[in-house]
Amino acid sequence: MALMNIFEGLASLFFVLLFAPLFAGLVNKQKAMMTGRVGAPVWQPYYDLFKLFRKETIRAKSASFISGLSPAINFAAVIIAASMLPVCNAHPLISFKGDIILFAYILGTARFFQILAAMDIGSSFEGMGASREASFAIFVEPIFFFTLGSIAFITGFTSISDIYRSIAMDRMSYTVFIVVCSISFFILAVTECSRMPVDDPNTHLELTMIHEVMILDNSGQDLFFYQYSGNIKLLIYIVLETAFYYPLGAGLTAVGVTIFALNILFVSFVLAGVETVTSRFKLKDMPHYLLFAAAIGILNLLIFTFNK
Amino acid sequence: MFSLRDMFFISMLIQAASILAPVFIGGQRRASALAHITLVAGLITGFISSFLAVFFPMAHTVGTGFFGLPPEYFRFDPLALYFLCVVQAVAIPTAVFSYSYLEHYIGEGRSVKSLYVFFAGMLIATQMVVTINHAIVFLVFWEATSMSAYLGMIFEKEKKEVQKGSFYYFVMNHVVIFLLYIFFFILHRQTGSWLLSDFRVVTGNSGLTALLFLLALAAFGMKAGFMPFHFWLPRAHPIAPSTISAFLSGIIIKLGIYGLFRAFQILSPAPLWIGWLVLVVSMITAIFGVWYALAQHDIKKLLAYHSVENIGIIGIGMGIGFIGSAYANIPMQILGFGGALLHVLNHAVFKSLLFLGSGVINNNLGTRNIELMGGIVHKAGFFVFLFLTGSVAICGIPPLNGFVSEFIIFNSFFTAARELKEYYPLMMLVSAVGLAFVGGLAVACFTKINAIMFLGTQRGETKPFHVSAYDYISLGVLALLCVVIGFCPVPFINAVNNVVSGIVPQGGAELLNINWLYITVIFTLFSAVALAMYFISKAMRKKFGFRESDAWCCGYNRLGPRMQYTASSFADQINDIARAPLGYHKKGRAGEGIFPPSSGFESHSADLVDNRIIVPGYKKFISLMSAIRLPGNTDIRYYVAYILIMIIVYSVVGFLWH
Amino acid sequence: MAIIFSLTGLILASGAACWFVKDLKAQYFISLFAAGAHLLFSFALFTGICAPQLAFLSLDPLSRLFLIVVSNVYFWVVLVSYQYLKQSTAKGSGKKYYFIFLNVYLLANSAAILSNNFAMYWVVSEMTTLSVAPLIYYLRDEESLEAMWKYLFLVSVGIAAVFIGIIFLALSATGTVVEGKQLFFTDFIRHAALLNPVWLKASFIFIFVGMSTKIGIAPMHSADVDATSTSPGPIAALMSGSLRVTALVGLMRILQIVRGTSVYEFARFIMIIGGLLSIFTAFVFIFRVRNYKRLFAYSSVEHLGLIVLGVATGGLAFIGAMYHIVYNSINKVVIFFCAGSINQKYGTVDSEKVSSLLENMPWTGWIFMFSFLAISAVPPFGIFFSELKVFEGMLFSNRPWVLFAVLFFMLFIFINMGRVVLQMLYKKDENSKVVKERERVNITHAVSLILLVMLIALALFTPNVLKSTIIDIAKDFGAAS
Amino acid sequence: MENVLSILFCLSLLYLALTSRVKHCVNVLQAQGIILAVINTLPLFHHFTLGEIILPAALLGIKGVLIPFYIRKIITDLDIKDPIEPTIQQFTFIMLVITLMSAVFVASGILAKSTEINIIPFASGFSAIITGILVIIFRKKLLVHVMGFLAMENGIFLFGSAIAFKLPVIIELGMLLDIFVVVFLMGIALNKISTTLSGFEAAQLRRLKD
Repeated sequence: MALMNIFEGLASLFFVLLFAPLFAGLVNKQKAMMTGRVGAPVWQPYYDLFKLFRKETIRAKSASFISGLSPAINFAAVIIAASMLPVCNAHPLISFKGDIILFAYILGTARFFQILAAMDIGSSFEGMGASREASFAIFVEPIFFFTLGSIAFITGFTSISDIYRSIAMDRMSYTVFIVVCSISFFILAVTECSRMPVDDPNTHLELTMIHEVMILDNSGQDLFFYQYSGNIKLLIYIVLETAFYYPLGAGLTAVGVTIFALNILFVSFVLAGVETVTSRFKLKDMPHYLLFAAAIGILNLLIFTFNK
Repeated sequence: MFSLRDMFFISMLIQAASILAPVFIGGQRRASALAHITLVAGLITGFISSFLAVFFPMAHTVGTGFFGLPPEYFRFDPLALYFLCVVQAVAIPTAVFSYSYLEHYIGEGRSVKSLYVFFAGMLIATQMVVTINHAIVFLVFWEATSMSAYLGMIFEKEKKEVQKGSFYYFVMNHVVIFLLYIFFFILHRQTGSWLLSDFRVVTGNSGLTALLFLLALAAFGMKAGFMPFHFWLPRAHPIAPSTISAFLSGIIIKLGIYGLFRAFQILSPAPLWIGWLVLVVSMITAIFGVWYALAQHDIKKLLAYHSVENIGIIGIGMGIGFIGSAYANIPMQILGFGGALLHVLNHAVFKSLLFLGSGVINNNLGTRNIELMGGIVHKAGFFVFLFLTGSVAICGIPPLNGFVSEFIIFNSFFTAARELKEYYPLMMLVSAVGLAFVGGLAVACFTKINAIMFLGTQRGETKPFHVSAYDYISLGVLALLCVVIGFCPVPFINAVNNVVSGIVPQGGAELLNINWLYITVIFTLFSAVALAMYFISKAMRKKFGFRESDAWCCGYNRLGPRMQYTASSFADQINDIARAPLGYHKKGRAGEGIFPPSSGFESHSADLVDNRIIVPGYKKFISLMSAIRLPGNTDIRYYVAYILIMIIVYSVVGFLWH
Repeated sequence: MAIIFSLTGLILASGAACWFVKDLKAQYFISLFAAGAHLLFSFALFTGICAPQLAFLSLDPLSRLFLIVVSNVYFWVVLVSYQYLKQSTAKGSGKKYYFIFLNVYLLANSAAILSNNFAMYWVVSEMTTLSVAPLIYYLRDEESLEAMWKYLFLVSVGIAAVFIGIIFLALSATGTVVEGKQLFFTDFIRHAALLNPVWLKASFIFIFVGMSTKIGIAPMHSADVDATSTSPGPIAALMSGSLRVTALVGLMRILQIVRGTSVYEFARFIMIIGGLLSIFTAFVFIFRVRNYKRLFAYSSVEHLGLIVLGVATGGLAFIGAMYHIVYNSINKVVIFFCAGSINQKYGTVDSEKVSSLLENMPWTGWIFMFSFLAISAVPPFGIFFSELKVFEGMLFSNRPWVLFAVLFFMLFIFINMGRVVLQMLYKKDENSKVVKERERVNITHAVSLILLVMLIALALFTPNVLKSTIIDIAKDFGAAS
Repeated sequence: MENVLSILFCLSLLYLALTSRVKHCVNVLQAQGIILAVINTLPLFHHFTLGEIILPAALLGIKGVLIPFYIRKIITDLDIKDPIEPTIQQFTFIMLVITLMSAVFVASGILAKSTEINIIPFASGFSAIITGILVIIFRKKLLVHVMGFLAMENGIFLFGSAIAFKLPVIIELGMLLDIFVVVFLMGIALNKISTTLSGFEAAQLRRLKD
């Protein structure tokens, strides 16, 4: 049994590692199609990553060891986070009581080093990005706890996979609760993964970038790790988002896997759709947007708690 | 076979002997060396015994008294031993650091003997405070700790800010001692004994228990720096010499926590509302502590506010424990108190690391304003690495020790929600969100200071940066402790569990039941992956080429130090959210027109309690008091008239007296 | 018997010798010898080594304790006097009469403390005022003249009020066995229950108010503050450390009589009013005092107020107050020595003109600092322990609110005193007039250090004889538990 | 006889309150001193002892002769002007004194019921005390303060003689001596004050303040 669990976990991890760039490509492709372009092939992220891996690394003169350390730590953190994912309701590699906290915090570690690495250059562009990242990040963990954490507090389960397993859409109020949670979580995912309307991944103006500007001076393997971690992170959040709907039938059976895949596709579609129809918010308004997400979570929770 | 007590007393004697060195030896350097060697030897002696006692608990012999103090005046229960161990663990690196720190002053030609004497006195008195069992003697050593810290603090007394800051500390101590008087008097009256271990409150007297709890909270809370009593920390810490401020922040404010634990032992179970009070106050303390920190530019002031934050986190754990005790819920108490206790150790370790680091920076650059720093990483990479370790730890992010204690506190939230049901899940969720928010702000804050101080290039004039071997040793030991507790928490958890079972006698295995092996494995895995990736990319760089160039700046290629992002700008967006409570205000001038004049931006934060309540309140009070005039305070006729008046007044009183 | 007469003779002779011998140093040694002899005598008396029996002398624990307190203060003051006079630049005949009046002072004080008779107490008590007045006028300047006038006048009026009180006391004895006899304390105490309460009450009021001028209980404290703040350091120490103690004896005596009667509660009440008023006055005035000697004079008002409060509260507070008398007098001596030295060096009593003491006068500065800490009740100095007892006693008395008021006032007294003192110690030197020469250790520093050590030692290793004496006093006042 | 003298004493007090000339005050004091001496001599008519004549003699010597003489000397030496310089209207002052005096007499009458006291000397003495204090409070000249103080002391002596209470002669003498020394010192101080501060008014002693 334990061996089986480990196997499932490893498989999930590999799934995430393997398909992360594909998912990013998928979203981009859909986005392009929605805006009436042909767009790059869905495999494009793989090509990019492969190319980056083989490129010469150029670093700023003012960079220090942080610049070298940060991509590796980022990547490691993302991998640890990925191994806690209940992909398709499978048993994750890492699952223990309280791993929800570890999940939130290990991404914090990644963020910590990424911000540092951005500031490492001493350029004001990176500083801008880092500052924005830091200020949005303070809302990320609270929202995370308002969504996924609220379920944990209600059900008493503290492991991500257990939390998702406990979700059952048998009662109306609970279903509504879960749906609103998932919406809130979607906003979180958008923020965390620097997608529209928080951040425009395709912008070309340094002054308006957030995530992109932080890695402005990275190239070669450093950039490879950043990009790859970014892709993985996106998939992680998407999997967590879809996991709210596992009760619809996702599981380690043929049907279950199909449902899971459809789920993922659907979310990618929504993501692309949102990115197409919205424009980026003003940076000043961003905290309000995030607070809005938090407020949804709180309201939802209040309604749920007192509606018994 | 000698007992723990003997070891302790021997160590105290050795440490006390170290004070003799500066008194009897003329040369500053020789005196300093000898004194520090003796001090460290004494501390290590003590540490070995307390370490063994904490980590390998066994029955202790009752042992002997000390210096005329009878044996029952000392108390070596797990709580005392734990705090003793924490104190000594931090004191050793601080003492090592103190040596090179004093060297620096000796180099400047200052007399440092007094500083050493007060430093050593502070260490000794602190160790006594946590082991003393007699209320009056406790007060004596409590005050001795405070006073020696105060006297050390005024080392650079000619500076105005030193005078002000130390005075805050001075007054705060006086208030605390007044409150403690009353606290102990009442307990003494209740039991007729002065021994802390004998103190009891008659069960059922809830009014008295509440009163005592409030007194303890006010007194110990003020020492610890809970809001709104935190105002003295950001005033007092920046101005003290780094050895003092490291110890002050790492240990002395924990004496407040120690006192709260003792108070709880005496008064338990806590009333429910006390638990909630502690929890809410701690939450506010934690959030605003870190937020205020974010708005600071003075490195030591910033760290002082972080101490406030961490005291808040410790308080959150205690609050959960108190609530647990009100419900007689064992798991909550164990997790809450356990988290708080472990965080006491953790905070002591990383906060002293950071304060000592700030001392090194201050000595080298001669400023505490982080806006003037930058680029230190290119001069002292390893030093930055050590400081960074402390920063990661204090943010509570994996894989270092800060995470472990916060993890326990999060677990206590979950436990509370699970065990108590009702509206608790909601409340605990809010608490968890608050704690997460604190974590996010801490990340922002520490990325800010690390980035601004160390990375990029030096702002202002360039100075050589020298870190002595002693600095490396002391910082290294502390950083290592951060890593060890983070990666291998089990022995520490065992120790804490042992202490907690002293506070919660019913006992329980909640702390041990957390799967700590997972943490160890995951952290190892995490570091392994990170290292592997680091080396892979290194190898790839060799393979595919590597070069350095100027940073990208939209084609502009004369990026100067002044163009770097500043701390004010970095934190502006976050501070802007809470402008009112932070007293956050900025002055900015944007250049406009074709030939813009020079533009600038600065931001300041004014502590709400300090600047809105204490300073104006005190001023108002003074003017009010100055307005009171006894007529004719200078005229002899009035003097005589007072005699007549008082005779008449007293006669009237006497006439009306029944 | 013989020992007392010979001691009196010795002091008189010493005073007379000072009159005839013109050399200051010789006067100093003669007076020092007398002071030493007196200290030995009081010590012997205190420890019970010698116990003379004289009808008109009271040798109960109270007298013995107060005598050693006064004698102790006096001895150290004489010891440092020569050094002070040598450095003093006072003009006029101040130095000439200094030691003569000191000797008279000693005699008068000892007589006042040991007297067993109200009338005699009154006479010698007035004599202490008379002997100290010229000493206040030592500096021969306008301020000291004014202070001397005020002190002399006010205390004389006050002591006249005491006399009225004494007459009332005599009246209260009408129709009892005590009537017509000499005004012996012991008689009155023994037959206290027989006394007429109305007259006794009046008597207490008059004695309390009259004595307040000398003890420094508000609002009759002004002259005391004026005098203490303008007199030279050693004399200020003497006034703060011993003269007030002597005056306290009178109050204690009448309280001892009143204790056994129905007036006791009333007496306690007005003493509490007086004590609180004193602390309150110190609290109010300390907000604007810039003259540091005045500051400590107010501190004396505060502490004497606390002592009166402790005595009035009774029980543990009474015992605390007794300890407080001992510690406070020692502490005040050190403080006023320092203030005197500072005054000599800087030539000003304005605290804002004194700066960087720790640099300019490291010895005095540090001693000053520690004496300030001591008076602020920082352990291990004695005041801490005595205040602790007083506070505890107050908290569990029937008037716990007194404690809260006292703590509130004392906190702000501490804050304001701290502001001034620390500012003097630390503030960067802007006063270039001060001669920047390394301060050398002199006898004042040595004495101050000895006294500080004494202050700690007495607290940490309280001699049994002190303990038992205080317990005995408490028993006499019905305050022993 | 004692009562008659006491009433005389009271009248002298009224005059003290009424007069606006310093020299008259001295005269009043002298008269009071003599009255006191006479009152203290009265018991000797019944029962004469040599030892007890010392006290009246000393009273007469010190209060009746020495002190007035000394004060007069001060007045001439320092050239003190004659007006006493009151701070309130004389009329008000007199009313105040008379009111308080009546109050004292009434109070003494009440008190005498419970205790055996000689009302008139007692009340006169007490009146003197109050008048003395009032004189101090409401006069500017320092010398007049001294005289007020002396009136107080005189009152106390009268007061003391009103009760059946005998103190040892030595103590009574000590008191007299004390009073003399006080006055003597005050005289010296006044002398100094006139040279250093060039004035004799209480308002000039205002240097000591917070």
